[in-house]
Amino acid sequence: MNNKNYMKLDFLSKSTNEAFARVVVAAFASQLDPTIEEISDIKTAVSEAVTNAIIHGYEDTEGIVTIESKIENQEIEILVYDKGKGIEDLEKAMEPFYTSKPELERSGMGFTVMETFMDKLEVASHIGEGTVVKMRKKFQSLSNKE
Amino acid sequence: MNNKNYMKLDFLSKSTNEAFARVVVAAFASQLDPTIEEISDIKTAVSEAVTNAIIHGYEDTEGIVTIESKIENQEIEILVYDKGKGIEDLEKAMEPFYTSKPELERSGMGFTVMETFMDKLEVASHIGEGTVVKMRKKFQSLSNKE
Amino acid sequence: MRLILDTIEDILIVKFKGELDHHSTEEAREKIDIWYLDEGKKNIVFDLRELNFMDSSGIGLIMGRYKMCEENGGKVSIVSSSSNVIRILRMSGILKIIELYDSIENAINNSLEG
Amino acid sequence: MRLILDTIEDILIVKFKGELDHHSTEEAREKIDIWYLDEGKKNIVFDLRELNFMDSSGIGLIMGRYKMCEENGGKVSIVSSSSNVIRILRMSGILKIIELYDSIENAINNSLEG
Ligand SMILES: Nc1ncnc2c1ncn2[C@@H]1O[C@H](COP(=O)(O)OP(=O)(O)O)[C@@H](O)[C@H]1O
Ligand SMILES: Nc1ncnc2c1ncn2[C@@H]1O[C@H](COP(=O)(O)OP(=O)(O)O)[C@@H](O)[C@H]1O
Repeated sequence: MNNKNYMKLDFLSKSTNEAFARVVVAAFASQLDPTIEEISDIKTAVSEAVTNAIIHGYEDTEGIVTIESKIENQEIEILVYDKGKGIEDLEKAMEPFYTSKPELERSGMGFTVMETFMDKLEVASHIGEGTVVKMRKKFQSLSNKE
Repeated sequence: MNNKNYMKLDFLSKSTNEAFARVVVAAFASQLDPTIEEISDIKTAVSEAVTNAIIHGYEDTEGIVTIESKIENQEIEILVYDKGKGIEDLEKAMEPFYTSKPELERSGMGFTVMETFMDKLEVASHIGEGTVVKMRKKFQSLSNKE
Repeated sequence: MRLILDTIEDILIVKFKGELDHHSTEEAREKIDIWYLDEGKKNIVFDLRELNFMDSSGIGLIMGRYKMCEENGGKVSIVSSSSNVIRILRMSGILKIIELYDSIENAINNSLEG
Repeated sequence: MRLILDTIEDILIVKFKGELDHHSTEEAREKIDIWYLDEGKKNIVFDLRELNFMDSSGIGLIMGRYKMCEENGGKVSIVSSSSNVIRILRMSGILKIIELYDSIENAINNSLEG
């Protein structure tokens, strides 16, 4: 079966769109016949990346957040990117509990959640240009059923 | 309340994405707090436009279908477009029961459904360049509740 | 969409659950026709009570089966009580040639008599 | 997300239904703090039994309330039995300082004794 698929979604950096982004990615991933836990993992990771784009990338100003996703065989690749302020020290940013916005009660757990819930996480960022988060996850469900 | 919002979705012209497109537009429109009937109208109209892009625009070859949507106040605008073969005689195409693909058991009712279920429908098309369907609908729900 | 096929005497009962769009009509069409022809049935009852979405592709599917039944001297009936589904059926003019029932028993009894 | 606030003696019970993300924590934070301070409460019980989604924004919200309660000599407890929610709570290390209960009664009784 050729189940290759592709989608790209742009939306405004409004916090109401965090829930919208989760629904879209969950609906797109549903063609892989995922378990409830796999869908929940993906929704959580996307929620973290999109929230970061909105509050850190654009710092609550208006910008466009983009989600690009590819499905091939049993694997999903998800890119979340913004054209916001970018990350100065990526290594520090990815440390558990590090946050540049403690005043907003951020936990500093965003990247750790993405890393734990997905199989692979890659982040690239340039000051003043924006940030790209690339995640991959292989779904076990279908192969288990076979 | 400023409820302005915007999204743009690209996806492959595969028939499995018809259901995906409906979920995305319904999730985006849900911030207008629509009635079940309003959501059903929008899902049906989007389903018609996306199906047309896939079977008539791209004739089952691979292409990208785009949905662009804006929300402002109580109104939603939805554009569905393809870069497919285009429509030669738009007036004829929009007549009820006219279909160029009777062999696929098309009913020729697609444009009529879009027109009936939405408040406004505009179609533009150029041979070899593609087709744009622009639809609008005003939601009654919130104003009724006030 | 889920398709459930059943037969009673010379009637093929076609039940759809979920969403009937272009993608799912493509899947359903062949299965329906194989059952109808292989089992030598005459009439078709479409049970749309558990359908929560249908667009004009569903109209095309029903019209196609209507023509097939007509050639066999049979008839098609529809069972539905969902206002969304009925709205699009009515719009298409299909209810001028196909009887709509709100109970499956009535549809079956009427097909048996016909 | 729906937020339901209730009090029993010196406990503020904060119940979330639906999805708790950055958007909904922003809405909830202020309401929780106003109730806590205006009603002069000491302890907080987070009832997460009907929460079907939570990301790290929820962790930030709970940690913030933990600090507020600590300053008042009160404590925070969590009630949840959803494996998804518990997984993220555990990952964050928050369960080393905040007690997790699987029933609201146990959480309340323990807060009353404390
Ligand atoms: N898209 C982004 N644009 C700019 N900075 C970011 C972005 N994503 C993350 N960061 C930086 O990395 C830090 C750590 O991110 P994260 O682990 O998600 O924790 P949190 O969001 O709780 O701060 C953030 O505090 C911020 O400084
Ligand atoms: N996106 C499109 N690209 C090319 N042709 C189209 C497109 N949409 C509609 N058409 C043409 O218009 C006709 C009528 O469309 P419609 O009313 O939706 O009926 P149906 O899809 O059942 O044929 C189609 O048969 C086709 O010839």
